[in-house]
Amino acid sequence: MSDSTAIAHAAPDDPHAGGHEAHPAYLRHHFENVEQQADAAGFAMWLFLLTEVMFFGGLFTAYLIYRNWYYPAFVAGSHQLNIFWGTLNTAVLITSSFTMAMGVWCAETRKKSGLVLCLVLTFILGLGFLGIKTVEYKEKIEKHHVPGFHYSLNSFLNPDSDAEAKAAGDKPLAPDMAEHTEVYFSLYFAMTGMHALHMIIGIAILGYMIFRARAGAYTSGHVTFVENFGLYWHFVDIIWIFLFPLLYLISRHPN
Amino acid sequence: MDHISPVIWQFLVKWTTNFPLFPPEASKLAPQMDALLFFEILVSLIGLTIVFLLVTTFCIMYSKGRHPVAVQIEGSTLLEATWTIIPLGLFLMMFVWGSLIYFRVYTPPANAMNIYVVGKQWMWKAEHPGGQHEINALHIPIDKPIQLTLISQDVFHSFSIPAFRVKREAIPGRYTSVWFEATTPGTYHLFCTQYCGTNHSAMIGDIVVLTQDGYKKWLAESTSGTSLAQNGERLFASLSCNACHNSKPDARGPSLANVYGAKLALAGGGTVLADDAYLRESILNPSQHITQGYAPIMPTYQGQVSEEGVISLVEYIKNLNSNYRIEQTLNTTDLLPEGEGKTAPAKTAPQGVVKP
Amino acid sequence: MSDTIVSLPDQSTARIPKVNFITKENGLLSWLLTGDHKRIAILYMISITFFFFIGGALAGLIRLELLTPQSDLMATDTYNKVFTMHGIIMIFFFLVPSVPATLGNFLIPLMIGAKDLALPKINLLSWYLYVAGGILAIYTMATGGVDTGWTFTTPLSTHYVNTNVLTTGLAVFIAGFSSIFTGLNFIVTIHKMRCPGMTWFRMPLFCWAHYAASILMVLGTPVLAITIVLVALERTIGIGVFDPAKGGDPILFQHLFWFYSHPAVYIMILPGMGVISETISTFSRKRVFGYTAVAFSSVAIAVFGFFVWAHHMFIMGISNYSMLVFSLLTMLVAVPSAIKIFNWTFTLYKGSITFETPMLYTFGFMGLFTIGGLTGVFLGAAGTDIHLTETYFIVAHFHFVMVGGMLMAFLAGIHFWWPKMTGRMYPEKISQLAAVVTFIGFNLTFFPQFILGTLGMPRRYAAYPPEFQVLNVFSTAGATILGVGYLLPILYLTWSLKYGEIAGNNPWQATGLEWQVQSPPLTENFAVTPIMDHECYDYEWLENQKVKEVSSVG
Amino acid sequence: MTDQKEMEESQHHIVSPVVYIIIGGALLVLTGVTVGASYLELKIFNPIVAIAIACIKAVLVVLFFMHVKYSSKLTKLTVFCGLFTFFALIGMTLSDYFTRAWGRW
Repeated sequence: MSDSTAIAHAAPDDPHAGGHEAHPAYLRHHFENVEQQADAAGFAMWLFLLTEVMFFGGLFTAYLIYRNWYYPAFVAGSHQLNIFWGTLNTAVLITSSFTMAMGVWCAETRKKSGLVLCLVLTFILGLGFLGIKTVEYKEKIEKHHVPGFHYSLNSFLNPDSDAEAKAAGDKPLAPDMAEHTEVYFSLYFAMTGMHALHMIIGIAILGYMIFRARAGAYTSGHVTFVENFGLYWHFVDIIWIFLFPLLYLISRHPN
Repeated sequence: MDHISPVIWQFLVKWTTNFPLFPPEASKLAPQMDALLFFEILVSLIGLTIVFLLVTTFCIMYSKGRHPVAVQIEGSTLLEATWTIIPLGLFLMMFVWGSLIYFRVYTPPANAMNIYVVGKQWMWKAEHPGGQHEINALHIPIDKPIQLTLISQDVFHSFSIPAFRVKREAIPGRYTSVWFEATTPGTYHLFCTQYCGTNHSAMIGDIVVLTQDGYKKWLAESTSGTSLAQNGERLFASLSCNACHNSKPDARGPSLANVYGAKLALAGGGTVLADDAYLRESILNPSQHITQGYAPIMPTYQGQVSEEGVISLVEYIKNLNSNYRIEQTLNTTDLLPEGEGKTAPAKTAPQGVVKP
Repeated sequence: MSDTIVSLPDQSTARIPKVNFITKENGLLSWLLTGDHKRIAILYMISITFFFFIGGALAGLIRLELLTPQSDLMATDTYNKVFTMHGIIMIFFFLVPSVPATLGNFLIPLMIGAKDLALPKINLLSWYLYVAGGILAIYTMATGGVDTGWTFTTPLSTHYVNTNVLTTGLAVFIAGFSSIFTGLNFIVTIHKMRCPGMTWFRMPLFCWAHYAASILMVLGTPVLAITIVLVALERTIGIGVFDPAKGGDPILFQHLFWFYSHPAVYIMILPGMGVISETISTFSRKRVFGYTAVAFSSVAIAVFGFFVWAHHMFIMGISNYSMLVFSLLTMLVAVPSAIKIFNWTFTLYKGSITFETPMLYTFGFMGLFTIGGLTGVFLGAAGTDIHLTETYFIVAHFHFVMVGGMLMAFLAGIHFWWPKMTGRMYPEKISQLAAVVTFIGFNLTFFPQFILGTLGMPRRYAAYPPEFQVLNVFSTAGATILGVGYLLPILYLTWSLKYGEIAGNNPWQATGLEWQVQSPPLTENFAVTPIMDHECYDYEWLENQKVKEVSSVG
Repeated sequence: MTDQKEMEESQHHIVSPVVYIIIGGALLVLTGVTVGASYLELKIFNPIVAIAIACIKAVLVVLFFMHVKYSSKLTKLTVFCGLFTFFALIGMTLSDYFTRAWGRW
């Protein structure tokens, strides 16, 4: 493929070969110019984000239906989540989004060390988010709140025996409603799990990008990759912005 | 040749003797449905003929031999409008007509006789109010509206009677209903049309339409001794429902007399019509259907009562016109032997009773 | 049929151009690592044909089993697996990628004057995903198959069957991503890569149709992906989202599944409609009647296509209100198809029509698609839907649309662009025979199924009441003829690769940009970036072009 | 420098870091606000406020971090298309669930 690229460019009758003095090395052969290439890549990224929106759309639909059906179960389930960790995690993710945006700016203004710094910060904050998520998951596993694995209704039938439920002032749920907390936790794990999966993919790409950024790959005018990754990272942030109130903040007020 | 000809012969015999092209119309609804069907076929034929005639005419008139140079035409707004508006109008007619029939099929009249049907892999089980059970068969009288209340015990099934032009999905966890009024005595096909696993194609049966007298005779012959409501009563007692729903002044549960068909005020606000679906839900997911003035203390019977059991309970509650029956039930509770399937004939035992 | 528009170069002197995308590089690796959209299209064509014949063989088994009322050829379990795999392979591994991934891939850049699709590597990735999904599907078939039906209905698929639901789901999931990437690539290419002068309304209708289908692919497929993920979670750890026993709602699965799977039928048929627009214009030497109407009807189908999914659920107990809304919208989505059919018909008016093979397939498409579309209205009207749904009427309806429509269009397209793809003509007489055989075989196979459905014969039945046998025998007999009709092209097209006549640049005297370059095209498509200075389907421009060429050469 | 100027013209607007800092700060503040609001008794307005704040945050991220405010019409249209289909899925599905309570007609 690379051979054919070279030949196509060398072709003397290539009309746009004369237009610019020289093509940047990153211009793929089938594009007319850098602008078209960047435009196309950015647009493709947006389309990909649309598919992601629809992917999470299915989960949000399920969430809304069951939240309406089993509201008390969702409230009780929500009270099992640690609001401190949740808020902290939101802050961590928003900050990482900010550092990512700064990273894009650094790439655009060709500040290599700034870009590397921003990417490293984003990387660390992303890992921090996952670390906190792990702590939260661990709590759930310890309390048998993972659907399908010895799921325990104890926190919902006897809220007084459960620290979180007691703190939130929960009253015991009716037995059938208590069973439906499993649906809440199914959605909790499906939604945060899918989100975490996107984070993991993002962090892996970030690692690769740090490596490349140190070599100066993104600070010579070709910022498309950084920009597009930024779009992805912000999108993942937006998903969490919605997951946080939907999962953590259901009726936190007393009674 | 000798060994082929019988096959062909057999085929010809079948062709001439057993080759229906249109299903029998055996319900009051069938002619109405067919009227729409014929209208749709007519429109399709006309549409198809128009396209066919136009294409053939153009192909003959403007073939390269006859018409060597094409005349370039941009299009015609008038024509575009014509073939947008006319099909749209026809389709909208079908939409209105179709919706009317849909409502007719799925809105049972008030005086309909209710038969419960439970679908499970891979059989249909019908429960008549009189306690008659049948498997993969349904006996019904002519000239009487019959309502089927359908539910599935496992996967999606679909109860289809082509001769009546009705079909309804039997869904796990929810009652659905359909009704019809048979007009011609005879035996018709019953199919499960929703794919439901290995023996999907064996989940078939017979709809036997009898005259009114014939139906009475059949009812008498196949009676099981206890009616559905009586089965429900037994279950009611063995599950100790009457410990709370006993209509005493200090009862923990509401009185169930005359509850069916009433508008109930819910604890969370709002009212609900106590129909079959509501009664079923209240047994299985009680906390969402608490009536005003009562606490959500009722345990769930999910997993403890089979769908047949729920049906007999619902039928029992439906027929509760006074508290007298409940009191009677209360009195007989102690007399019931454990595992009450023993007393009743095996055929009629409610299957769901596991733990009281 | 002596009249023809085919104008081939002098066979004694004509040669296939020495430098073209096929001869550019040699060796298997140069194909497997290519970024060239034309080579990827050829890879897709080979793999799709492979899956088509697997799906077709399974269809043959189904028809053989249904020859007799008893389930005697195979056990019901086997039959269930066979029709499930038939559905999955035909839908996800043949119909969805057929026209877009082969013809669309090959032609969209050529038609809009671009050198390649916008994202060649993603394009190659999408082929690899397709192959990975396909291999996984074959693997599941080899290791016991799956018997849920292609619709994966819960709770059957999650709790009640013991077959390879997970691997099949994964196969479909992967193939779904392949389709997302193809669609994404097309949208970006059509937006960003058009050559100078190629405005939206100078684009061939083929591109419009693919654009509309791509929107559906990009926005619909992810919903299927998440649905499959939820089914997998339900099956493995029992999360309860679709399980009525845990408070879930199996109808929700139906909503999410059909949110993709209804638009999916438009993903399948729209590209076929694009092919028909091209062939009918070329063989009647005329601009497509009502170009804008046809273009916008594609987009209208794409938009309305998202709002009709619940018509698959009329008898499952959706609310009455929803029934009204979805039934009404279904009626609306039928109109653009009618507009297209009439516009194609009137394209013939005052044309100069010839009857080469692609045109015969086109006529086949128009007849069969009209029947398929109109019977769809029977099912959109809620009343008759009750009687006809889940019977062989449905089977006949979607086979008329998918096989009668899409496959006819696919074959029309393959024959039409065969000279462009390979540089050689297919043999005309035998291919005309194949087109006629296909048409006859198709009608004999599927028309009796409309009657069977009206009689009430349910779909997915391994055994059926004996009075339905005669019609089933007809259907099976038709299927054998249809099988011949599909085998013939494979044989003569392969033959033509070596022995076909040299086609030259533009054997059909067609106007599209793809016909103005050499056949097979160069790797970079155009030696000089073309400038579109005329409307598409402008046959006068083509005449002038020819005159100019002659005068400049002379 | 000419190269950079050309890039600015041909490609896109470069958002100044000040904007990022303001937006990042606003997002953190809004996070605090939404947590606080969940502890107030607002009846049915609790979820509405929570979703409204989440929407504001998302819009800020989309407009500034993701540069949609400075992007072409096509990008804006793309975002709109995504939201439209997203709401079609949710709205049309939920319309079935909510109208089931209307019962038989």
